Amino acid sequence: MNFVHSHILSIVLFTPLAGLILLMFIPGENKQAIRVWGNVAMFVGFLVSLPLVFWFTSETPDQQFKFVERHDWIASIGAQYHLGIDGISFLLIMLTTVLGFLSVLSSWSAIQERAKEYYAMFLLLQVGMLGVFMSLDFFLFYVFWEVMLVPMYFIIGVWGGPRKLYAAIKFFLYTLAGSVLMLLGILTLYFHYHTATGAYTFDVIELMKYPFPPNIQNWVFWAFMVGFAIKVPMFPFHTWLPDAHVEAPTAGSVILAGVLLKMGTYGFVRFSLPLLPQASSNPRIVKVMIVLSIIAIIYGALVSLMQRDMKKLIAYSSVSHLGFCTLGIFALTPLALKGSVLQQINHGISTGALFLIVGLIYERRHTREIKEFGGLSNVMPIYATLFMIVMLSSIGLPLLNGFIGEFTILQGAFEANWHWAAWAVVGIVLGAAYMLWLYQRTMFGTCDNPKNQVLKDLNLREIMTLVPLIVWAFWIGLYPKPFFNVLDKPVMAIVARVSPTYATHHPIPSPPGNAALAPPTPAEKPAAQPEAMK
Amino acid sequence: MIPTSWYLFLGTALFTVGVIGVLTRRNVIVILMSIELILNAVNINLVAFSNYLQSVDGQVFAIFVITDAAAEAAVGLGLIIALFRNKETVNADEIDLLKW
Amino acid sequence: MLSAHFPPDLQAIIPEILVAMFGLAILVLDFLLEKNEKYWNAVTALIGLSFAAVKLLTFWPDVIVGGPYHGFSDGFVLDSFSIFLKLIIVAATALVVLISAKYLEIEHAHHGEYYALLLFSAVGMMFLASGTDLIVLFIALEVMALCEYVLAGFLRRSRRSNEAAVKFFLLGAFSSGLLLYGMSLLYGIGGSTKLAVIAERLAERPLNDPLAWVAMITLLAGLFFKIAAVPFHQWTPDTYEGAPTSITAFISVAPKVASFALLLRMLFAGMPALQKNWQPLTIGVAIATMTLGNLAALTQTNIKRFFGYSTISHVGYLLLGVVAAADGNADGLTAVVIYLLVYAFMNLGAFAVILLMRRKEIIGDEIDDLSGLMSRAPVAAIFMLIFLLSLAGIPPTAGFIGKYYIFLSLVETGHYYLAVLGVAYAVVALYYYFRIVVAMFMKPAPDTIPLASSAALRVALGVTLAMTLIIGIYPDPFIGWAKLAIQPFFS
Amino acid sequence: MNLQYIAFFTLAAAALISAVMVITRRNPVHSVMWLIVTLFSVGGIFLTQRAEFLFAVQIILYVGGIMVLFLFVVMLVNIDVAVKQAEFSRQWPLALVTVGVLTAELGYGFYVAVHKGLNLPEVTAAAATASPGNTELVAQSLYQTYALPVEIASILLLVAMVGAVLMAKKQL
Amino acid sequence: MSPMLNHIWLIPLLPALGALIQLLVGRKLPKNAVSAICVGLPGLSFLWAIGCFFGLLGQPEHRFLLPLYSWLPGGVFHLSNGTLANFNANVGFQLDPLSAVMLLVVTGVGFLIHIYSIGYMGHEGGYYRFFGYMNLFMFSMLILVLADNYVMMFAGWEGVGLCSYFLIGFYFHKKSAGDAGKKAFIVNRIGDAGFLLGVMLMAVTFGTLNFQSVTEAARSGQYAVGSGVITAICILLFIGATGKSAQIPLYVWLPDAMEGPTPVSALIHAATMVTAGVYMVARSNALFVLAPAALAIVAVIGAATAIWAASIGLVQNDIKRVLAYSTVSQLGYMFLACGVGAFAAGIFHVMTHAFFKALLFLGSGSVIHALSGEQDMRKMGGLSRKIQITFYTMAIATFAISGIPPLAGFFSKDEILWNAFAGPYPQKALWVIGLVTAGMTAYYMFRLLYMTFAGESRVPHEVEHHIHESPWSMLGPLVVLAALSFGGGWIGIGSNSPLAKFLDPVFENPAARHAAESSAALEYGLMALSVAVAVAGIAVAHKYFVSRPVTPERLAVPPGPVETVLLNKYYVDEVYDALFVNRTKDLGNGMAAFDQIVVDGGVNGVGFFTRLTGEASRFWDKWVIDGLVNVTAFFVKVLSYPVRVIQTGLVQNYAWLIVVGVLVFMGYYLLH
Repeated sequence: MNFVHSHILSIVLFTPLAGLILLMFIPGENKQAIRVWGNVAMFVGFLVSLPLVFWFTSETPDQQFKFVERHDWIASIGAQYHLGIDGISFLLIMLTTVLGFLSVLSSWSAIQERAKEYYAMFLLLQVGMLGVFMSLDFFLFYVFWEVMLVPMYFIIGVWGGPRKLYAAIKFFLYTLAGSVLMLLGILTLYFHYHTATGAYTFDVIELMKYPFPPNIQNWVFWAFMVGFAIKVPMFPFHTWLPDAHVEAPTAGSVILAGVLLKMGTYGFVRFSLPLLPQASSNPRIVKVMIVLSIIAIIYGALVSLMQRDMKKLIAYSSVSHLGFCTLGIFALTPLALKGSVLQQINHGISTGALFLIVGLIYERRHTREIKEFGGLSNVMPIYATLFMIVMLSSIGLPLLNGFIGEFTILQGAFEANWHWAAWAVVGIVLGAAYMLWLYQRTMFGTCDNPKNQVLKDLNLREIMTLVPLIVWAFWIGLYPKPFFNVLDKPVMAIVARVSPTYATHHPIPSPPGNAALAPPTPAEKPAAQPEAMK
Repeated sequence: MIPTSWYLFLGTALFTVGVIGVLTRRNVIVILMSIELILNAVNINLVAFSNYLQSVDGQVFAIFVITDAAAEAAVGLGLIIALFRNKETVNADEIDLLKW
Repeated sequence: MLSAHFPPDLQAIIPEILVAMFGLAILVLDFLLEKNEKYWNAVTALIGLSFAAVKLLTFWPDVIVGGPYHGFSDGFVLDSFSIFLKLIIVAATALVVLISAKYLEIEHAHHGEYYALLLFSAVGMMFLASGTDLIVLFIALEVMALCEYVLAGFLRRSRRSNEAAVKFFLLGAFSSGLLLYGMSLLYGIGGSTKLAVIAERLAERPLNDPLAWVAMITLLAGLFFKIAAVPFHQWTPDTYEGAPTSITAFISVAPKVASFALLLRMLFAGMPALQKNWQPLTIGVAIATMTLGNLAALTQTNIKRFFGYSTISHVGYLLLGVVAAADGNADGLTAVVIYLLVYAFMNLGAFAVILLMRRKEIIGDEIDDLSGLMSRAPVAAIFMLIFLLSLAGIPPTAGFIGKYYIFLSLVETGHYYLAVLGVAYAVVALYYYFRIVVAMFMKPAPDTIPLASSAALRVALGVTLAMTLIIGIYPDPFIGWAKLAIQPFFS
Repeated sequence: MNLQYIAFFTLAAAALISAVMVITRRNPVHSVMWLIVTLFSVGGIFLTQRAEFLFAVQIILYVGGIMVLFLFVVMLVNIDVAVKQAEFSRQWPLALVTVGVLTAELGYGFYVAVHKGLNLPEVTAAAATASPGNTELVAQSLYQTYALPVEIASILLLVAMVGAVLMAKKQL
Repeated sequence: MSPMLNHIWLIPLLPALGALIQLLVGRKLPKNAVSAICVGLPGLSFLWAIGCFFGLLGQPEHRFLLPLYSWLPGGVFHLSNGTLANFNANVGFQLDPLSAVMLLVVTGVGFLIHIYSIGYMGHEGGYYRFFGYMNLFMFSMLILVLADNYVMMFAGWEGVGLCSYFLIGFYFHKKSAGDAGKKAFIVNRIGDAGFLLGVMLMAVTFGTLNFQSVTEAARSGQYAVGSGVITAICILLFIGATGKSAQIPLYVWLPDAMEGPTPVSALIHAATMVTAGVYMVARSNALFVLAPAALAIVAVIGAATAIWAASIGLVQNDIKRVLAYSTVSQLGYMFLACGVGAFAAGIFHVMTHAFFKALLFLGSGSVIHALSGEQDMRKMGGLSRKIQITFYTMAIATFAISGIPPLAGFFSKDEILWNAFAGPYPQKALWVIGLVTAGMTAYYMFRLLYMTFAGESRVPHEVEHHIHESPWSMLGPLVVLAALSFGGGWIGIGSNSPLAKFLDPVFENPAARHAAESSAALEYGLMALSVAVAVAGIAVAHKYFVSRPVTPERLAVPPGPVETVLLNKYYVDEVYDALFVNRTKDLGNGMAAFDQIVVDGGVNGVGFFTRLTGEASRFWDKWVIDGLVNVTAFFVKVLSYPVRVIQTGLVQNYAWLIVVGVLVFMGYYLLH
């Protein structure tokens, strides 16, 4: 147990890899076994990540990063095998393990040919994504960052739609272009740290301790910005996203939207802000980032209003939603930042679920043209109901997850500058417009298309792929407090670097009506019974 | 005593002639000869310097250059014969299977 | 062994002697072998190379501890640098021997001379790696070059092979003419053929001394030709396409390593004083080389030619390392050495896969011939994928470590624009390497004829893959050795 | 001592003119002949610089060996065809211009060099005083200082031999 | 304190439970079970509400707070004045007189309408769905009413909007229904955007969003009357209100909302949801009194909406549309009341209006039910004898809305008019408008009554023979509501009525006091005047819809109470025609047309514009951004051709290039 406890991150990280290796030994023609194994491996991957939930709050509450593991890796260049998570990465990791399993589960019947490679790719992808969120060493981070490109390329390129090759290579080239520039940024930091201190290290925590000169910070910021912005994707860099989403198989889209996009925002939060505080709080830069975010919000919404292809619509809606996340990041206020991280989780849940939903119908009809559908709620009531809930969570209806994130972001943005919030609110209105319109065009009306009249409603497996997400959506929507508790420390730590006015904050006694509520204590976190596990 | 620079000029001139030959003649054998001219230019330089420096290194170098010239000639001519067997030609601009 | 009553100078060249001896042995042995026993030549060659390798390894500690050994009246030096590169050369040659046997049988050209020449050129390269005297370097270079010419034309009946050889030969001879011309002037300037002396004399001369310039330029022209840098590269694609595939593999790796050894010796041991003069030229050439190599590779259909251009682009990256090193940055040189190491393995691995495609009826040197490889030979396809990823510099493969050091050195020396250019071309590179991936994984197989696999080839594949991954995932020791290897230049 | 000058100029002129003839003769055989003239005059230049041994090598090895080889090959590949065909490649004007410029540049370079004085290294006193017959000196340095190149050269020649046989032999 | 209060959260939760059951397993349940659950649970929560009401009376200063848990513990943030505060929003309940009144109205009327629906929706498809949504609506509405902070209120606020979306689009096979639903939701969202911004501004101003603490902060006197930020907050909040409560300019969705089933119109678009805006403004009264400018805007918008909608209502022929416009106009009244600071009066009117307007809708529903779906009044008439109970109940409601004493409508409306007259604004324009509107209201309501029930039947024969009175499940609620519309207003008579007293702790506003001080005589005079106007309206209606078929001689006797008419009897009708009716008709037509063309056109125009920009940006994406990338890729590819062209395959070209290389190097040196 003790070993497990101290190496939990490595275990979570490499379980999918182990699954992959074992998968190699299953003969390719035995599809059933492969399928089962693929799901089992992913599910185990999820199970081993569960202890994190129980141990997280109890684990070394005083330090910023928990479950830290560090060993020398490439001593000669100062690269280490250095894992560790804080609240932000913790949530993203849970999201990854859950979505990873669900997406694989969703492709049970969808993927018939080359199943072995398919599941192998997903397991590999899982390793890459988890690694990105866990590593505290730039070199390690970069390695995982790139590792995860390859399987995604294949998932799109092999099992994708008609223009899969174009989409796949476009995805790869865009991301690679960004990441190599990011590498230059990393090297610059690395080198300047060395000249300043004489030591070579990629250790993020170490690098944070050294105040880099402002001009360096600005240059590196732009290098990082390109890398992360392409991943997010922010406004001018977003065009790979629709293609990738439209062509990718369902599970691919789910992972792509649910997790991969978060890497960009995560990069901003984890690296740009803490490492380059002056640059990221430099008004000119902030202005640029905010403007890009707002453009993304409104622009993405407008474009998705016009789409004829369900997946493309959702893809563009991601652009809009991620716009909120970046807005939240660069508002540089604790509220906005918490909201942003929470919104990343929400987007993972809602949009992931939306892609699952589209995938379900695509599997039945092999088209995603909106005009092909209509009145489905007559033939597929369960489907319609689930779709409705997911859609509502995506348009940010209160008591569902979307609202919590958006509202917190907006409040934080408002706090920084009310114009930003005012502009962003437009996105909320439009968001309602395009989602409702989509729902109405597909679910309402008379079901006159004979092809649709024979559609079967969801079976248990399909329902099971959606239910966890919906439950999660309600959890965040109704009782987000645990998430805020988890996020509070790391976010304050980051904000303290970029806008010091919050650094010395004495939480003033909350106003009357709230008196009943003591400031959050870890004990209140529902699932947190350390001794329950031991 | 003749200044070394004169030899350098002579060498350069010979070198140039050789280069022109390489660039302009179609016949591969003649190109090979032009290369020999270049090698001779090199030898002139070497000997001139060795004479100036009163050291035999240059001459030794020149000997090796000649050795190399011999070796190259042997291999080169062998290749040319094989070429002629294959294509019935020794023209440099007719061997263009491999391009782009 | 016999080292007891053996003059130290000769001891220092025992590896070369061994390789040469086994080369001669093969020439003799060849007469005794029947047509179907020719593989014994290969075995002999391997034995010889492994002996040499062992001997080199025994040298390593002595050199690290006792410092370099200068022999043959300073014409020859045995230092960590030369040993490191010699090991790469020997390894590369051995791998080429492994991948050749089956291929030569298919080509009906399984002659002993092939292996003999391989070994002789290896000898030339090894001397090239440790020569410190113009004459030694020149002669060694010629040994290497002549063997390459002959090997390139080894398929005498094939017009393409022959044409490749002729072109290679004519241009090679011409370029060595230039090289010699530069050397002659350098001798005049330096008053000696020893690089050390020349370096001192050059340091005394003014920077813009025309004689030194002409010498340097003609010399560089010759050297750049050998490493296939733009605009002296044009023999590369043609020769690569025409030459026997195994030889293409060989000349795309081993001579590159040796030529870089020569280049580095010349620049850093011979003309450090002229650094101000040759660095800008190198920058220009590096940019041109990367640009041309990457762009031209985009639209190739013949995979050997394709790899010709890809080699050129890699040379561009190596030159970037040289540029950084010119600013006295040790990482720059480390980058070059590491890059040469990983490049040798990943490129040979890729060629090993390509050799699988050469079967009785099928030339198999078009990119389309690789189509559907995943469906017919998954292992080979995945190997190729890893080699290509490594060539494109995607972690955690060896290629990334090489690129990483190149970029690091550029950043450290403040050549940001070069770094940006380099990464930009890394993206382009990925684009064309993935054309092969697309063919292998997403296209149907054109034929069902089994691949030309063999035990030796599989061994070669295994070794190259292992090295590609090991260096990629745990490069620490290799980096350490590389750092030791460049000690002679940065002590 | 203008004898030296006369010798130099005659030999230089002969070398250059014959060289030009080499690359301008339509008939390869003539080229070979002219090349022999060039080699002789270059040999002469060696002689004027007290490089007797090298002169001998030039005559015996070059003229006696390599040129004969050339002659054989020229005879082997049928000349009459070559004679009828166009003599120069299509790029010759371009080539001439390029080389012209290059020569100009080189010439200018050397001119500047000479103008400022070549400032070649000082003659080592040892070499200046001790001057036994040239051949002994060459022999000594060949087999003492340059033993290694000689060794490698042997491999070189072996390779050349093997290669030539490999390429030229009808079947192996 | 009373146990019921401590579990006040049950009130919203019970309907939520019902909704959950329906949406999960409703399809499988038999109809009776469905109705039992979905009517029973709201009934329970109604009872619970009553219990809580009495519990509340026992509370000190009639206030009860029950914060359950911290919902949005956002943590530290900056106030606009630079100090740091702790952002937090609870899931918590607040019961005070204001919310108590709303609570009773919502649960009570809601419960009745649920009962009604059993009969009305009896033979509709998607029975369970309907009730599921209705319960969901109840839940959201109750959250809205019982929330103790703005964020939670916003949750309910959005929730009711959503439910109205679903219920309007209940007949989703009708495209018009779907569109109407969408229109409603999006127009609402526009308002919500304003609300949200207001809430945020409030948060950074006061550091809390809790009603209690906001009110205290506002009343603490640290904010001057008319302070800019407060005004901004109020205006933003009011934008939200205009959306939800269908005020100019955002009222356009409500008439279309009549696509929904009639009970929905009754519950959502008459009684409860649409009054949320009024409730919210009243809830924020402490802020509004600090922002006279905002109050003025509220008053003006309210008055304008009242007369605007009323004038449109004059000429509508669809029975439900008449009611819809009248609802809009009545809402205008309520805002007028708030605008003049008489929040109590506004809430009073909310209550009475809930009674009689619900009754009217249900009645019209019963009529439609009887006529098997006919909504056009021109095809009705003479029904009074055939469906008597419906007729009588509706008549009561009509009198109530027309402000005839002693019915409920009279007191509330009169309260409003009186406050408009005596309110803070010297000029009486608002009052005049209110008065005229009252007249119009009386006119069109009676027009409705007459056209539907009076005269001889214009009903087509195939429908004629199976006209039937509705079942008791529908009539029962009618009767109860009739009673309420009759006597419901008595608790609010005068400015210190029990209701006013009860509400006092919530509103301590100067306006009401000011109104109260002024002379009673004047008040009664005005009262009489308003009654007179109402009667006049009725008279006109009567003249045109009852007496018109009668012979001209009978017209010599002037019907209306107006003496002047009596004097010059002969050309009175012409005068009426000329001066009022036709003109008013024209006006109404004009308004209707304007509404159709300009306002709707505006909305559609916006829609069109967004679509346009959408298309534009799509193309921008496809051609410009993607284009750039592809063009770069293209050039890279193209560049690779020259590179290949120099690879001629001619060895001498290669040699030449080598020479060129050397030449370039030398050139570099020479230029160097």
